Amino acid sequence: MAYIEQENALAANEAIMGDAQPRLSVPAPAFRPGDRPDFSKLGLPRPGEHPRPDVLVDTAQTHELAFGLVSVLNERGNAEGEWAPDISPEALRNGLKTMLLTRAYDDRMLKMQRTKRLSFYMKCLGEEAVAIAAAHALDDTDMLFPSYRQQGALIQRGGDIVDMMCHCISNSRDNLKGRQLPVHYTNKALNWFSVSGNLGTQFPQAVGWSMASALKGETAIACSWIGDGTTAEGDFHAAMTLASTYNAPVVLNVVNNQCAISMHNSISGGKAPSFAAKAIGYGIPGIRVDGNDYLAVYAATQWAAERARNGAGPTLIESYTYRGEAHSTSDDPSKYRPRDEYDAWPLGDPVERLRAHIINLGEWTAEDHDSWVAECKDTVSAAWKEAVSYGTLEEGPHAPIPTMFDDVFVDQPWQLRRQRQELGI
Amino acid sequence: MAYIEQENALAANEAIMGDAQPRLSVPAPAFRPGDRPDFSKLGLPRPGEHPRPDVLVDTAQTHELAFGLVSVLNERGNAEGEWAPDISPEALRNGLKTMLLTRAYDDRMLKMQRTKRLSFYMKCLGEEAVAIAAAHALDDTDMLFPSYRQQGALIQRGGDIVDMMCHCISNSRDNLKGRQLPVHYTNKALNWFSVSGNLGTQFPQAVGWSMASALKGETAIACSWIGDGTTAEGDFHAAMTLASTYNAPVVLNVVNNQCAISMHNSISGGKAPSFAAKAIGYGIPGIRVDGNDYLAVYAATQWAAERARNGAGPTLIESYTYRGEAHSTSDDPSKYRPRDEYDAWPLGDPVERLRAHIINLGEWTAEDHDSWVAECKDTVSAAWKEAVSYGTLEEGPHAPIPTMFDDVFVDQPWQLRRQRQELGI
Amino acid sequence: MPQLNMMQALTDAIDTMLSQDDSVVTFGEDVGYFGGVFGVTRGLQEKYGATRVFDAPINEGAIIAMAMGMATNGMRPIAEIQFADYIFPGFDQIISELTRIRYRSAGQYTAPVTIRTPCGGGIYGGQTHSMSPEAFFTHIPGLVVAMPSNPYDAKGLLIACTESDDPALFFEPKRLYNGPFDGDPNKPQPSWKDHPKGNVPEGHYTVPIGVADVVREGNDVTVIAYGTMVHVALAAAEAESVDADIIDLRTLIPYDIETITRSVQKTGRCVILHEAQKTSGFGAELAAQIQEDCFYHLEAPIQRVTGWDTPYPHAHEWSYFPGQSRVARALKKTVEFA
Amino acid sequence: MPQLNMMQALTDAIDTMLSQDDSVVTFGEDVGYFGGVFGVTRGLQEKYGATRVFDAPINEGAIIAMAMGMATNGMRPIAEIQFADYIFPGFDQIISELTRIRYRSAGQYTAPVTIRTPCGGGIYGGQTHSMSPEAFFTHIPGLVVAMPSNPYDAKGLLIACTESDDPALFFEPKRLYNGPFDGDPNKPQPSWKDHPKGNVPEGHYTVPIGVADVVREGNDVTVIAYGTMVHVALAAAEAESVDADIIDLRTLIPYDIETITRSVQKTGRCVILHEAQKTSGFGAELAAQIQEDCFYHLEAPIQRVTGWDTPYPHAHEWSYFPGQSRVARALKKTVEFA
Ligand SMILES: Cc1ncc(C[n+]2csc(CCOP(=O)(O)OP(=O)(O)O)c2C)c(N)n1
Ligand SMILES: Cc1ncc(C[n+]2csc(CCOP(=O)(O)OP(=O)(O)O)c2C)c(N)n1
Ligand SMILES: [Mg+2]
Ligand SMILES: [Mg+2]
Repeated sequence: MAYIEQENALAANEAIMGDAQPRLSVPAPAFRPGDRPDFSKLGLPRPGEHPRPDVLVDTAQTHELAFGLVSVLNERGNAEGEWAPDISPEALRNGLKTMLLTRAYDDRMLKMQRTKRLSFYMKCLGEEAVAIAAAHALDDTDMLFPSYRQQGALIQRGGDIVDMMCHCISNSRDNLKGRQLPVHYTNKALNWFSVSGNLGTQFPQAVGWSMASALKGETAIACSWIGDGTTAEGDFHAAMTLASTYNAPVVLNVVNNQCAISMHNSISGGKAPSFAAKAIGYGIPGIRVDGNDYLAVYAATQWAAERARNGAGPTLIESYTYRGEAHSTSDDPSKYRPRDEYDAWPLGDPVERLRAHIINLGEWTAEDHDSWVAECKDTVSAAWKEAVSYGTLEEGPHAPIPTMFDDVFVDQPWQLRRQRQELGI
Repeated sequence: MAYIEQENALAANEAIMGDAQPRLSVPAPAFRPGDRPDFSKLGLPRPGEHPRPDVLVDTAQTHELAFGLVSVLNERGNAEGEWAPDISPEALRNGLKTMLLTRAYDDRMLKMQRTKRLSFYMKCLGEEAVAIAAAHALDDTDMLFPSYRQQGALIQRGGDIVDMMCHCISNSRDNLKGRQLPVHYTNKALNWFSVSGNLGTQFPQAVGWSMASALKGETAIACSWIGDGTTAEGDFHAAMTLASTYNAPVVLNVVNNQCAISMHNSISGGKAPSFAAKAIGYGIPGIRVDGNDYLAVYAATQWAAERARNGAGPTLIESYTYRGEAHSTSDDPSKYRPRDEYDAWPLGDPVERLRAHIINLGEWTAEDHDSWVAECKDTVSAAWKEAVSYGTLEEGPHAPIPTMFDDVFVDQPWQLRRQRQELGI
Repeated sequence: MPQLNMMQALTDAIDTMLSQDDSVVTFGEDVGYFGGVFGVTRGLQEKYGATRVFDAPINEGAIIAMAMGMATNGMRPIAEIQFADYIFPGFDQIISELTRIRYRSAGQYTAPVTIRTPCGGGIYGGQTHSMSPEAFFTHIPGLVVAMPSNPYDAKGLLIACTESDDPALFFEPKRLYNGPFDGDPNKPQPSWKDHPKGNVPEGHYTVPIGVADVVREGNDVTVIAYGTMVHVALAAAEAESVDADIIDLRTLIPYDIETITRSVQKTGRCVILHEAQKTSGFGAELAAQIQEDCFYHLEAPIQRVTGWDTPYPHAHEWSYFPGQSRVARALKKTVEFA
Repeated sequence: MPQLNMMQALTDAIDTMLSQDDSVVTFGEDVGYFGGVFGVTRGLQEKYGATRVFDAPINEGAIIAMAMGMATNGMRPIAEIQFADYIFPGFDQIISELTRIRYRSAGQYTAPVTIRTPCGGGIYGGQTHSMSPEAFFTHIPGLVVAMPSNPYDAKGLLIACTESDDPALFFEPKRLYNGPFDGDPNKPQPSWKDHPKGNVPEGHYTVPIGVADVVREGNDVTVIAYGTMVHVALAAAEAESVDADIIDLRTLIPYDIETITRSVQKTGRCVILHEAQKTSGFGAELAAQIQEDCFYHLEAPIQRVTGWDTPYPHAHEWSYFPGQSRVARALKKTVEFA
């Protein structure tokens, strides 16, 4: 996959080209535990480099965007180029605050999982901007079809931290009645779809949802996210094909955080120049964006949403980022990648980069930042105290056991009624 | 899909771009029954226009080939440009003869189906070169994973016409013991895989087969064909992903005959600039070739095969052609396309085009042609007489009924033994 | 009342739904301009336009996912899968998504999708145009599974499925499209013209989900069948003059346990028929439940007469199909068992 | 003999096959460098190289199709599906291709592919990490379906499946990976350390496909179980001191009908256990066949103790799991039935 990873992937095997005979290549990442990660050869385009085409541009004119990298914030935290969006200081602060709150929430939940209060948890460290800036650029009536790593978008939508915790510990207040694994949030009131444990299935569903919106003459669009690894699933192709055929008003995101659990993105991405480039073969604009750049993600999403709302159909956005934490609490990344690889990652920390920008604008100070970080810590501690007061996974109370038999069908058929009786409830 | 079809597809709906709101587009073909088909606006590249890159060229340098059309034979039947392959007159004549024999076979089998001697049949009229020139460019040890419309490749490989007929009428000589629908040939001795009724499934299997070949250090590669409509299946994406990731020595063909039963290729292809362009997003070379040009199909396949054999991995070839006949004997195309659309098709007849070329070379005459056509007619008549002498679907004899229970497992488990007894055999 | 064949009855049902409810749309491979390879949606695109009746890409998973996405946004899609043999690329969207969204979202999202698909053999379709895969779907919580045996039920059940807020899989025994085929391929193809169940009322009516139909009253043995096998059962009972109580299940999930137990407790004997392969077929579920609920009443082992545990062969189609003679033999054996 | 847990026994089996047969390769999601999310292939890539033990794209259909393509070209792939819940994107390649190629090619092509996949609940995995979907696969002609209940059988059966020329689906009850879990989540996790079946011989040996194992001899009731439920059955029979004849099926297709009928004809009573949902579960097939083969001997209705007909819930996992008390109740009820 792209840039040095690919060369290294190939280098990691015997040379391929010009061999006397067919030779299998099994891609490998540039760096494994013990290696010194060095991304200096990555050679990414400079911030501001890409022109921003008109939102109704002919798809054929957009190919450049799929091979490059749309980036706005430079080293010094200033916004450069045509993609620099026009966002009020107030809104920028909210974006930063939401990222920090999400991070504080993640930290707390991870700690609680370590002390066995949760059965499972998944952080989004380093990927906060990918979800939050996108949700920020959309309307609240647009439907989000997230994977399990966009909790930031739920918080951006106004998701209540206590409710989210109650779901994660399956207590009496869990709006999913204890049926779902932690982080598989559903929140229809906030136009947030139901997170599925099955990878990629929500991608074509988002297309269908957006088609219904268009059929009904409504202006709401759909937005979905999958990971780099998930692009290999048939549902990615299903979604892209449907979106292309029907000109569906949908924003399809690939969060390229470089890996899928232990697998480097070159396993699912193969020799593809980028994930965004997959859009070309569907006649859909593909944009690769700096996923750690809040302004770039916002700008690309806004471009795609405006295009969709104006009848010009779907866009595929690849957010180029890095998974800062373990895949989940069941994972130990030190087994397959260098411990310090995240520090070496050249696109930095989305929080630090936006922070620097707002400070440059004179709209934020180190003190503001520290006090907000402290406030977030208090918020999540208080929220946790309240959440556990409604019960925990281990001790309960949970949703009443008989609810286990509800919602399978609209009306309980005799089989479920009998089974419920067999359970003596 | 590409060229005027797409504009028409959009034109067929209310305008899309710049609408005040999202608007669903359901593509439609340029022409329906009653319309006068006119492909003059198709604006295809001229024969000889495309340069032929070195077979080991970096994939990134091949994008042009995916948007264009590699064509060799011009209006006058002369070969033009770098792609013009070096084929002996003898081999050219064999190619032409094989196309004519295939056509005679198809004609005979269709007639026999009309008189109810077959349960079902599928012709490949107009698509003979797509299969035959490709098989011609490959080695006999290369494994073919065809769809149901590449019977020409089986004949090119030396498939016995009588055996093929015996399969199609499920008689006592059917090598598939009457288990398969007609035209679902299997012939391991000729390195021809088993035609599946399920669309697209063979595409990723071909990749796996070719990987095994590479793992074993063998030089045989795999070659597979699917139709334009089938590219929408998840298995297309599976095959392309596997081929890209593992650098598999495989030639993947999309036979774009403009339609899928009644559906125009813009339903499965959407707004894609071409089917070949889908390769770009996988880092695989994509070549769109004039599928009615024997020399062009041969040249593209040879290029891809040589690339694969030299360790440079997979190629996707789109053969741009036209389905000259009904989808199958269960279909009536006059219900959904103009009766005379095939005559209006600008890329002509692969047989006539190759015929003109060999005649220009002074290696073939009108008389040769007519006598070979007559010979083919006799061959298939004689073959049919022999085939029915081994039984027919209606009257039998078929494979003995008990064989129905064989080959489900290596050894018949008790369930099948009991069922066989229940049938009293 | 008009006399319709099963295809016309289905067209009528979809037409009725399209005209009465704007949220209904229908799509699938060749479903639009062409009207489907069996003609079930013929004329509907012309009548309702290309955005309510349209072609879909050849990707069964995409078709079901699109339907589900639309359904969670207020639509009631009727999706066609061209042949039941080709539903499996969409199996994951059905089992992991369509049938779970209500449960996993605790009722916040529902997906009232109806999937129509022709099933069954007897048309020399070979192993990929003949499958009866219903059993797989009866093991999926949250999915209504229906299979009518005649035009009247076909229209009423399809309307009921479309109006239901549960996702439904609607199997159409393609051998019955043109007439009440009774398993004898040598007789001239029967027609719905002069069949009472070919009498299909105009406009809206429903056949309730979960309610079986006793198509023949009898006392000596209960026969449970659905789809094509209902007509085979009737013919076999007639031919052998067995006094059979014949139940047309109509809905497989949820199946009508009251009607079944009432009958078996009356007859004390039971034969179950289906065209699908035997092992782990739906007949297994029925037999297992009946022996549990009617243990005291059973005077003979419950027999299953089914297709064999092999793919559906082409040339030997009529040796595979569980025809009248095999059914008759099982009826006699069961009635005479002592 | 080394004492191994089930994961180690499986690694040992794959290692044995990789070392003795160059045509064996293994791949799947995270299977390569990392060694699998449950560590079953840990160390094997280092030992055999990246072209025999490797990662695969996240596309279960692609994994199975790749395996099948390789198998038709002389290899014996062992493919891992990370969780049984995620096998469905590959369902079409299994039912339409992998299990049919021998039949439809009349034996010209065969696909000796073994698919390994962890199944079952009890790890708070919620509805997408807990499924037991075996029943779906027992309805597919041409597929061997196996599920071991201990390390010894796991190694021997996996080797047998890999060496078999039939495609095989090999389920690994993940709750047993670390010990013979008996259904009681409140007891400390038991270990294979001091369990006789944790004694796993080095090198090559096989446990025959299609042969069940009677893990407890008894006279009052036959219990048929597989995977985790074998240990639940043993514990329940112990606790209630029911004199049960307990059969560990080990292979579901083809299942060992002789051992089953011998036992049921001895005891006259039968209880069937599985973790999967009840309706159309594999217990249905077993009950249907047993009531047919043992009608005269049955003194009580065959009971099925199973998971409920709902997705596997997260918080109520132990109300869903068919634990000792439910099994014990069914045993008593069946033994006391008159
Ligand atoms: C259909 C399916 N297959 C496999 C899995 C197991 N699984 C869960 S997450 C994951 C990796 C996904 O990687 P990616 O798409 O890159 O998303 P990321 O975790 O990096 O955000 C896998 C293989 C699954 N949940 N669903
Ligand atoms: C999985 C699957 N879905 C649907 C079908 C039914 N079907 C058979 S051929 C066909 C059209 C295929 O069109 P295309 O791929 O363009 O190939 P062509 O017939 O044009 O050569 C369809 C939908 C099938 N055989 N398999
Ligand atoms: Mg990732
Ligand atoms: Mg086509």
